[in-house]
Amino acid sequence: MIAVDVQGRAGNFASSVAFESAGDVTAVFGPSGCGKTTLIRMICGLHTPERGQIRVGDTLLYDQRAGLNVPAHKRRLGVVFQEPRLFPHLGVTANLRYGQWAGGRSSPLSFDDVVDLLGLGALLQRRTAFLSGGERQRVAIGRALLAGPRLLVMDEPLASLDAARKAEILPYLVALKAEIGIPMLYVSHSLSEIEQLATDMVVMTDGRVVTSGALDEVLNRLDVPGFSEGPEAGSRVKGRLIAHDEDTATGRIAFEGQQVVVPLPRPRSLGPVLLHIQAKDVIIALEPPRGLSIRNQLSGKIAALHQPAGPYVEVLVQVGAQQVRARITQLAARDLQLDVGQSVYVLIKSVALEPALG
Amino acid sequence: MIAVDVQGRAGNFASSVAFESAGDVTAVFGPSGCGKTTLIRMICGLHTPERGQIRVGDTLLYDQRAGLNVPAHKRRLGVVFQEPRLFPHLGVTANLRYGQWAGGRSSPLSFDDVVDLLGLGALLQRRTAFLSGGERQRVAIGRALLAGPRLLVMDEPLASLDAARKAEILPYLVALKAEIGIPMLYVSHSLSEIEQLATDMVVMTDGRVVTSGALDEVLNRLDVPGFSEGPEAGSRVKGRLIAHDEDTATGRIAFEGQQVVVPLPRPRSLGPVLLHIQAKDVIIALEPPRGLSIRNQLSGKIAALHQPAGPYVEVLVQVGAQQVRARITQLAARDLQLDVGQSVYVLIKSVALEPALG
Amino acid sequence: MLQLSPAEWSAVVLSLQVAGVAVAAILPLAIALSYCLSRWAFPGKTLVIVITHLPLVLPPVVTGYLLLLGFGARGPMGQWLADWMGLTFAFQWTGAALAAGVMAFPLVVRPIKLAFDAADPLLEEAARALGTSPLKTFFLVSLPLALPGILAGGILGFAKAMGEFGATITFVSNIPGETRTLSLALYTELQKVDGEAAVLRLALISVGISVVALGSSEVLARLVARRVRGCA
Amino acid sequence: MLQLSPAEWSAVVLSLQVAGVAVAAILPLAIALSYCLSRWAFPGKTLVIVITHLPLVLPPVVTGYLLLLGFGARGPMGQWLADWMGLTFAFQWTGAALAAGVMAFPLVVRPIKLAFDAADPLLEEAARALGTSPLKTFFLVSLPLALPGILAGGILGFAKAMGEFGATITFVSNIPGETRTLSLALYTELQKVDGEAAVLRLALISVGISVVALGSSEVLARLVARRVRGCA
Amino acid sequence: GPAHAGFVMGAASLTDALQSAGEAFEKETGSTLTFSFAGSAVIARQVAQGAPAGVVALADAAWMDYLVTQSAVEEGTVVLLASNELVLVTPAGDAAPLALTPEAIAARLGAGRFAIAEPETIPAGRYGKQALETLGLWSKVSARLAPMEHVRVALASIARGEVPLGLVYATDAQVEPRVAVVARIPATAHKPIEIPMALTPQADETARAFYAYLQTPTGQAVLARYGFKVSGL
Ligand SMILES: Nc1ncnc2c1ncn2[C@@H]1O[C@H](COP(=O)(O)OP(=O)(O)OP(=O)(O)O)[C@@H](O)[C@H]1O
Ligand SMILES: Nc1ncnc2c1ncn2[C@@H]1O[C@H](COP(=O)(O)OP(=O)(O)OP(=O)(O)O)[C@@H](O)[C@H]1O
Ligand SMILES: [Mg+2]
Ligand SMILES: [Mg+2]
Repeated sequence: MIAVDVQGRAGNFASSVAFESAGDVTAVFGPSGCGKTTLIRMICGLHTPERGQIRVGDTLLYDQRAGLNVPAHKRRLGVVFQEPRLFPHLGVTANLRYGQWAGGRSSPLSFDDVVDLLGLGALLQRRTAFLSGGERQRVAIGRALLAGPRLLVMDEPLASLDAARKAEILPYLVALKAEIGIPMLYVSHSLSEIEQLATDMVVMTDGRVVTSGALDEVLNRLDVPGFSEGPEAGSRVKGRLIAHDEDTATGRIAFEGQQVVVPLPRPRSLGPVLLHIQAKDVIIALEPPRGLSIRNQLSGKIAALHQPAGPYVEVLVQVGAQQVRARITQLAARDLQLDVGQSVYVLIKSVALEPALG
Repeated sequence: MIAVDVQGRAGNFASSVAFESAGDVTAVFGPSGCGKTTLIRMICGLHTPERGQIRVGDTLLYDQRAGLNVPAHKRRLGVVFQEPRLFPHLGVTANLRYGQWAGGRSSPLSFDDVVDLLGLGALLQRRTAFLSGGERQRVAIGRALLAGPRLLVMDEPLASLDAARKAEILPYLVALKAEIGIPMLYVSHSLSEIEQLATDMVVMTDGRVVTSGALDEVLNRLDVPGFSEGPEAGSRVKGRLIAHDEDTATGRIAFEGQQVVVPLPRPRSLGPVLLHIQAKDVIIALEPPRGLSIRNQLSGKIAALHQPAGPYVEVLVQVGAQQVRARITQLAARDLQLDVGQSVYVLIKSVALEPALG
Repeated sequence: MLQLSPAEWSAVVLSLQVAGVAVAAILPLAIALSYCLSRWAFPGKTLVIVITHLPLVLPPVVTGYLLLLGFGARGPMGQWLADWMGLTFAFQWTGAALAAGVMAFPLVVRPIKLAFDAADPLLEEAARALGTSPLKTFFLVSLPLALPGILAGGILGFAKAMGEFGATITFVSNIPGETRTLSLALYTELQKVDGEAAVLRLALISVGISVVALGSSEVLARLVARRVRGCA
Repeated sequence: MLQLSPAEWSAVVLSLQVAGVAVAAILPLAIALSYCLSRWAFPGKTLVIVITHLPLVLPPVVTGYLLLLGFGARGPMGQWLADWMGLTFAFQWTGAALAAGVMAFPLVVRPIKLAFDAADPLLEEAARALGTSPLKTFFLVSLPLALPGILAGGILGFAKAMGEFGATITFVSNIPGETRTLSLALYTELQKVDGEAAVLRLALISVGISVVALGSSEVLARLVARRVRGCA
Repeated sequence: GPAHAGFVMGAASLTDALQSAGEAFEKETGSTLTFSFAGSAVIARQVAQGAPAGVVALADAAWMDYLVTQSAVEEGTVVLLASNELVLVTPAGDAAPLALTPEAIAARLGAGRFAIAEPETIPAGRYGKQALETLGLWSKVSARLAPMEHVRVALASIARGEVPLGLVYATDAQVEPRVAVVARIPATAHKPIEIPMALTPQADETARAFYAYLQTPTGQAVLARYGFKVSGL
């Protein structure tokens, strides 16, 4: 549980942020300069707010009224800063283990696991100075993981990684939340990262929270200015993996009484899964199509239509108890004569579902 | 024209890079630690290779045989480093104009234009220390632009920007190459950035060039290990914008004698355009579908099929003189019984085409 | 000609001892003070800086005289220290070390303060966020990062302590084997009819010691720089 | 009691002049040398460092004596400078400035070198890539980044120059109005049986000057630090 | 401070003479002495502050008076150890005797300076100033003074021709072969240049013995050898 309600300023920049989240991974999303890092610094105890309260789990970390301000080193958080901030006088190994030998922390994760996961094996004997940008950030992530934090705070940790590394690290972060139960506060301006990782989401602009709540709800809000129209907008739905075909490397997911097929390159235990569906990958059909490479079609009813300025119409389709968001052009909406309450088919390419498998 | 053929080492890391590119924008793509930055440093004259030649345009910048090594400051390049490297003792304005007042360069771009484009207006009077990560990088880009370079060298310049800023800056970089004719060398590990911007592409791994050439060709190679299977793989095709409907904010593009509709939020002059089509956004149909929200269908013939390990089949469809790449699941390929030479329809959501408009 | 008489030998040994003890004694103090000066603003900061620098501004003889008045056998500090800690300075090598330490102090503080100024506070922040208390952070992060400056200050202080003359002779006089350091021995020989050869010899020894000290400090500095900045 | 006699006034003015000129003269030299020492490795580097530090290691009297031998009217350097540049040092305030400069030099070099060490070479790279030649890069980037160190070195040097005594009195003697700086005046009074009041007065003036100098340098340093590091 | 047996504190100008006498004394008695040399003012202040000296010998009677008023020395033990003379010296190559007239002085000085110990504070300078005033020469040199702190430096300046003329103790002139004595200042022109010696209350046996030894003809002979004027020889 994270509960933040603070006002503060950094130089001329005033921020007033309030949100509450009981989720495993709370994402903070917002444009450059909106105050994400400033918020992180307040939560970590590196910047003192002017007013308010910060609570993580059962522990009150800051309460201006009560005069409480737990010092940074006692907050037991693991922080990955926007810049790697590795200690230049220590080697890679000493940096990784810093929280243990210096901070007196102990970690439920083993050193070797973290090293393997982040592909740090070849770097262990190196000095930090000649690491490449991505290598540094991986070491910084490992360092925070090994500090055994009660909350892992990450300020755009993957921004400097390439797609392959990102794709490699992200699932582990996902697994982390499920298996080890370290809650995370995850700052990012990549919606796709957030959709794969987060359970809850806080959207910020200009030092304020525009909207916050459970990720699914926030994603399906069609009218949050500066957020709902983003190119990465989409929805996330819950399903169950019920079959896995190793031959074709695909899985079959039960979703609201219907089924979708998704690529599944690596075996995975059957059970609940999350699917992330980008609005621009969703096709609306009035009748079931034939002779298409699209594998997945779900029947539903249009729950909402929203047309902001511009070429698009945002369509929210109710599929059982959940909602799937589609973004189509005005032209298409007009041709199909879509209306709220209408029955439609939602088509999704299997391929588009792959990275979203949580 | 950039022609590089160098061998060099940085610490224990050996690199041997050779490529040639006459394109306006040459992208360098490769995983973290593959030696992209090392290459950039050699081109900029900040790291001396052991052997080889570097040529930009008509100018030989380095030739080990001839004993030629033009010093960094005389190479007249504009560099955006991976870290912003702003001068902390100068304000934002002085940083932006640095190439002019300090480097004695003059720029065909006006200061105000660059400021507007990069959204720097509110920052001009600021010191650099309190800029946010994204703000810094934007200033660094502006600084390189205003240095009036013969080649703009950018080392992952957008990695730390949010999607909105990226989407805002990228088209300008695209315009830049068309209108001002400054060639660019663009390092990135984002394929989508590269596809929107580049004309040529160099793919690196482990200090070597794996493949290089015209962007379209490189993109359509189905079997470059570690590259062709990436989640962002796709193709880029050339078309002509022939109509613009302001009402629906869409444009009509003629493509190999057929037409596609794309979103067009901002007016744009009619004429040649580039379309970037991600393989995962392409649907293969055996017959023209009906009652779908998909606006665009192109008829073509299957030119190639490639099935790497994993759930996917990569399909290259010949549409007129150009090729469009599709990624579908094995299951779909089997159901549709696809084969080389077969006639198929290629369906692409208009929405998926938007950011690709070059 | 570099054959040293026993008296000269003892001057060399004494100088090394005095300078070594002086630097060892002031270094922790200088580090603590520099850190405070670098990181915090507090009332009276300028006053502290002025007092630190006084030995530099005043003629050494005056500093020596003030030491004699304060730390001599009759001086208030001297009596207090003798009574409570058994420490006596007057006319002893400990006094020579005190004088050398006081004179070297400002030279040691400046570079160390500068090094703390240059050490990135963001790294200290990172250390605190990873669980190290401010004190531990100081020892594990700030101090190692400031090592080049500490080395520079130390060597500057050592050199100054080796060459210190005015304050030493005024405070603890010029007693062979006790307070007659290399500098004072040089001065003494300068008074003699046939002292020229000895002057030259002692000067060469001074130079030799400084060559060794500075040379090894350079080597050390390069090692430390490689550690701290991660490059040559 | 702070009523100064005209002679004391002239000592104060002379001291400021000597220390100011000395620092102004050695600062460019020290900056150039520090930069070379910080950025390049060259044979004989340690030798250069040793020579720079000699005035610190040797008793000031010896340094003054060597100056006299080299820069006196009959000294080789002295004659050369007199013939070619019309510069004479012997028994003149210029000589006092030379002595103060030589003695202050090592104190000025160290902090500046440290500042250059700490200035990020990546920024110099960026400057070169943007078209500034190495020389221009030095003036536009390296130098401003090293400003805190230059200031620290300058103030340390100024303080030392104010306090310089042994080398000055040896090299240019103790001529009222010409070479009798505050330090020498203080020393002179200390030699008198009844000089205590004057010693106190002059010492207070020294302290006063250093308060002003160090105080304003602190203010300046804070400004510079804000410029260079962009914070605090 | 620690007690040094036979601890002697002396003016720097006595370095040679006292050390030679000390060696002779040590050979004769088998006891050891410890010497500390510095400027008279420094020595006097240190003794006043409790320096563990047994014997104090200064080049300045005023500072000995100061010690007496401070009760830092045993009053009855202040004796005249020796006295000194003043001479005018020039570089050795220019050794023609000099008449003590303003014209001659001015001629020899030319545009150069006149080396003399600091005339306000250092005894040699004080006595020199007094003598030159008596002789009517002060006005000729006062504007051209090069007051010196260290005799060695003054001598070196003269020897190398940095200054053409200087006034030093007769004892100092012996030190430097490259200078020549061109005139002796009559002893009547200034107050006697006294080198007083005294015992401190804490003087031990050895110190007292050395104090006595220095006043014997043997001791006085050593001082004479270094150019001091001694009585009784
Ligand atoms: N100490 C400070 N003094 C002045 N302004 C500050 C300070 N700290 C932050 N700011 C300003 O506050 C705003 C928010 O900064 P912050 O670093 O929190 O943004 P961010 O959301 O993390 O941006 P990014 O995604 O680019 O990292 C920025 O405009 C920044 O310039
Ligand atoms: N001076 C050096 N000494 C030792 N190793 C070095 C040096 N410079 C670079 N390397 C190593 O060379 C490899 C390539 O580094 P480079 O910075 O060129 O990678 P990159 O492709 O730019 O990676 P990224 O995408 O993470 O920025 C890395 O493994 C790096 O650690
Ligand atoms: Mg930030
Ligand atoms: Mg790189």
